Amino acid sequence: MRQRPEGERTMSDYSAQEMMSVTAARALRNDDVCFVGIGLPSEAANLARLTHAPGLTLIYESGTLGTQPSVLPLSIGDGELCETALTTVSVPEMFRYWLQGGRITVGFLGAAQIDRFGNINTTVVGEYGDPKVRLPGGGGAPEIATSCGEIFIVMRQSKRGFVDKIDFVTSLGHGTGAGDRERLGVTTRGPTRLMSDLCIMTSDPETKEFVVTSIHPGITAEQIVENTGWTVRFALDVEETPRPTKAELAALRDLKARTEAAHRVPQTGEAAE
Amino acid sequence: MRQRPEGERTMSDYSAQEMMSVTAARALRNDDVCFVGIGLPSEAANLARLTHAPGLTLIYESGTLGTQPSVLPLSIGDGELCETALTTVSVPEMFRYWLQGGRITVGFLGAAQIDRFGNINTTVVGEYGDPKVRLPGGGGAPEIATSCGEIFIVMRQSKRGFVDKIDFVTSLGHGTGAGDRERLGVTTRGPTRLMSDLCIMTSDPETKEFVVTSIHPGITAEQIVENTGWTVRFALDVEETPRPTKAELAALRDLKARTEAAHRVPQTGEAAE
Amino acid sequence: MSEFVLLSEAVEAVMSDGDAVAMEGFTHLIPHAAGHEVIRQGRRDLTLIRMTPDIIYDQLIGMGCAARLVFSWGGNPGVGSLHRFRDAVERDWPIPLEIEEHSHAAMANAYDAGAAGLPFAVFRGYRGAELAQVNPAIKSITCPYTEEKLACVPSIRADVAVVHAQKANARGDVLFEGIVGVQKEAVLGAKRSIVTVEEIVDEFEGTGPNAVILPHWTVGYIAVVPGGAHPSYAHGYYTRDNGFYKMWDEVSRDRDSFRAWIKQHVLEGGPQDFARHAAAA
Amino acid sequence: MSEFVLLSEAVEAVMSDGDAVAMEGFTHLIPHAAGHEVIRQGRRDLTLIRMTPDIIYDQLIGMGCAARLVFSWGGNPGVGSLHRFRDAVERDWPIPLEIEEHSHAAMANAYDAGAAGLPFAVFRGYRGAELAQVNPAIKSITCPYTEEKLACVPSIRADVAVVHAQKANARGDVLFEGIVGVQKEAVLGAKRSIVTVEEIVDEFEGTGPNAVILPHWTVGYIAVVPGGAHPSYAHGYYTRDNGFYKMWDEVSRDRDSFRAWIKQHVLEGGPQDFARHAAAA
Repeated sequence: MRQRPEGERTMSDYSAQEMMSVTAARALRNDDVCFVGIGLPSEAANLARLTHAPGLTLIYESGTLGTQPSVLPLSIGDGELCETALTTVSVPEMFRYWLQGGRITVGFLGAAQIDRFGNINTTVVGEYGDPKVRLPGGGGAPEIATSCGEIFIVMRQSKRGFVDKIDFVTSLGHGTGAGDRERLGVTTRGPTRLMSDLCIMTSDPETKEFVVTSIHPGITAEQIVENTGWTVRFALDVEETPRPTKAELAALRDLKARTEAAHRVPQTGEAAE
Repeated sequence: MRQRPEGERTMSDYSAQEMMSVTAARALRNDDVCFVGIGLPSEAANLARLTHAPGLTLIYESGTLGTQPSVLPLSIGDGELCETALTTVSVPEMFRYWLQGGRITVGFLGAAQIDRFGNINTTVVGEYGDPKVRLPGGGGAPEIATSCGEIFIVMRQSKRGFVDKIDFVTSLGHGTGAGDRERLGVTTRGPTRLMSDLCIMTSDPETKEFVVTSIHPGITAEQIVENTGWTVRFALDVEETPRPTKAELAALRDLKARTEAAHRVPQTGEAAE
Repeated sequence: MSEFVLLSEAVEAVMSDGDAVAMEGFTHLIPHAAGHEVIRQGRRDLTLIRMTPDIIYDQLIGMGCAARLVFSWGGNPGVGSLHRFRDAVERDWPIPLEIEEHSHAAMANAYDAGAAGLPFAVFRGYRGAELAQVNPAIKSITCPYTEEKLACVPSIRADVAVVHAQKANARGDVLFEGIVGVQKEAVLGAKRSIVTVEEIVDEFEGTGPNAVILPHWTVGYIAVVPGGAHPSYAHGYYTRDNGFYKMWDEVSRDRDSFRAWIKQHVLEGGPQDFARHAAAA
Repeated sequence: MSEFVLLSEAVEAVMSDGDAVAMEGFTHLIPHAAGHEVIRQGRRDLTLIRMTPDIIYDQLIGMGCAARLVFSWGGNPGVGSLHRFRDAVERDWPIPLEIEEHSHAAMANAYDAGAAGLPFAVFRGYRGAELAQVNPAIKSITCPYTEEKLACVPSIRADVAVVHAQKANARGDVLFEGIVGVQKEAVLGAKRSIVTVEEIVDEFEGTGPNAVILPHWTVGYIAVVPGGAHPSYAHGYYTRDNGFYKMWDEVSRDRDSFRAWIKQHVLEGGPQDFARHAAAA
């Protein structure tokens, strides 16, 4: 997914994007073993590791176990992921022994489209056989969604992304509601939290529907309703999300500055080949 | 299997055991990839590598690919096998990618009992559920017998080992004769040659029965008949096996001397723990 | 038994129109130089197999080499869409592209099963995933012990595997290290193979803890192409040219700029150009 | 999450009478010290799982710890029979031993499937082999694509895996190298695990090209037992005590000499003895 320009929703001293990343990072615990998707999940997971969760284990599907990159990888298999990993395994081993083996506590995913039950589409907009927009596809997500202990989702909130009905179920969330995962033989918890640039949603223990449990500072309930394609529900005791701390912001900005410097397009005129 | 003391069948300037090892070694070609059983097969395979087949690739089921030990290993996983290997893989990978993957041209096996069709017993003497002698079992052999391009067998010839009916089919040879392997869905050639201390037997292309095609110098057809538990057949044009050359004998004796020195029980009195 | 040849000779020798071809490399060690050679030799009607058909397959698809794509994630990593892939799927340009789409878990298992000489792979996957409804290759199988229903897919056993590695030795053994992906499985599962390497060495020394070695008797043709993975990278030799991936987004958006780029850099180029590109990255 | 404890504490914490226990090590890195601790603690009714139940299991069987053995090759490598194993199977001494017998390929695949979280393993095996007729755990399954009939076995997922490794670091990550066998699979497939190690190091440095690392979050208890694999060996630390294997043939032939040996070296010994034995080997 293309990201909107930074600062679009800038607040007093941090951007909405920063609020989202910080909030997403906080969801991870020090002893989690996290299967990390590229992009926003990777940013959040690395921020967690650099702040409150130094013991967090990061796993990228390229085979790197316990990796500690100093900058955010552009791809799922950047060289630094391997260089800083505890160990690197083959891709079949990654998916067989590590993901399917049930050793991952959290799968951290993004999405193009999501519905109220955390089902994810990253395959097509339109019909599968006659797509309006052909997206990259599922990659690791279909089995991440069912094999990890639970799923966290981070994505920017908009009516286009948060839809009443996704065009294609790339990765199972809670299906059509409570009991669907069990009926499909899935024993993991599925999507439990969604962190956006507006709020935190939590999967309702009864209905499995995402409900807003925390609203970011300066955001109104109306903004959330306007940017959600389904009739969004709010918890009775909605909280205000704590603002990013100075330390969180500093760590995130350092990480992004290092990343930008490392990935800058060389200024050699023609990028050859 | 315990081996009889060396030199029991000593001839002019070499032993029957040496004749067997040299003959077995000659069966291997320079470009073979050989899955090596411990004991006599290992002796023959290493002798081949040290004489006419320096390009021979040796594989032991412990995971060592392209190993070049300077002494014969006592076990299938001696440290030197790993130290001198091109690469070492896990045991599951060995059996999955390398053996089952169909990459091995020759499986080199020994046996406790064998029948005229090259079926092998290394499991029990007597009834499986009430064994007279419980042997170690199949180990890698059942799948070596069906996954390698062809099977060579080396074993000392005796009525006790070369039997009319083996007590247990640990590893498939040609079953009850031509067509059995195909009926079982096996596409490899199975046992093609058997090298003993008396002769070379070759699997008859029509009947698949082992027939004597070469007799070692100084051995009579009667001796072979006496030491075979089935009514053994001889090819029309039985040859005399060429005697070991000086170079072959020297290489074999060097190898065995090095091996004996390396594996000698330490003379520290009590072998502790 | 491996044989050292020129890249052009290797492609001529092993790849025919209509072949199923797996050019692998999971972000790392992607055989770009070999992909260009396939374009230059004008192969047609290929079934292209690859977990992550990124730029290398975008180029082959845009040049009409592929009739069919077997894949699990088709994007420009960290950048966005593959425009030539999308143009083929969405608008049949330059020719229609049939797709067989999987998840990574399915393809990783299918490569594993291919290397293991099995006809199919069993895994716990596709539960609640709609791909299982649109891809008839995805079936299910019941565990004879627990009655659990599991997914299965056909194993991947390509006609030709094409990979890039760091080193070969004089005997033709091949060494990969760093992120090793599914290249070993792709080669072991394939009927024939081409390996491009950075260099030939006497001995494999100082190899890292997750080195993968393919013995010479499992490898087909080896061609020395320094820089042959560019704009991907070769661990220990050169880094990923992230700028190129971003640049490709612009070049490939437009059919004409894409063709102009291919003409200049592929049709009028050759494997000897890659060392320079990799050095500049 | 791994925890450093004494070997006796580890065995007490994770192993109960009746457990299915896989002590693995393919010739190399066999956890002998841990096996002795199990004998000292007098565990009973164990199901012992191991591809190559050599001396370590001969000792456990001879002391009556095992009710059942799952195995694929039961001999004294390079020497001959396992006399205690034979005495149990042939003459029910000291107690009857039920056996579930497989081929190496079957058990290697079963460990692989266990590590992969699958309930069963599919492989091309047991064709024409009589074990398939005497072991009801061996079944067959038909490929949904090719109709080929393949063998299958239940995966191995022990209650407790026990292995020996060269090193742990302070965080409790574990490193094996040399011949790595099926230890990774045994640990990943098991509910609980004990790892004995030669030493604790700050960093894993200079590791060989086929090192296997188990992250701390996959390992249960770690006990430092230098020499803990003797008379097996630890690549880079000490060599195989071939003399011991030959000596065992004599000691274990006779029930009384076996029991005397166990009394002296196991019941009245401890893990601290192993460093000395390994150094003398």
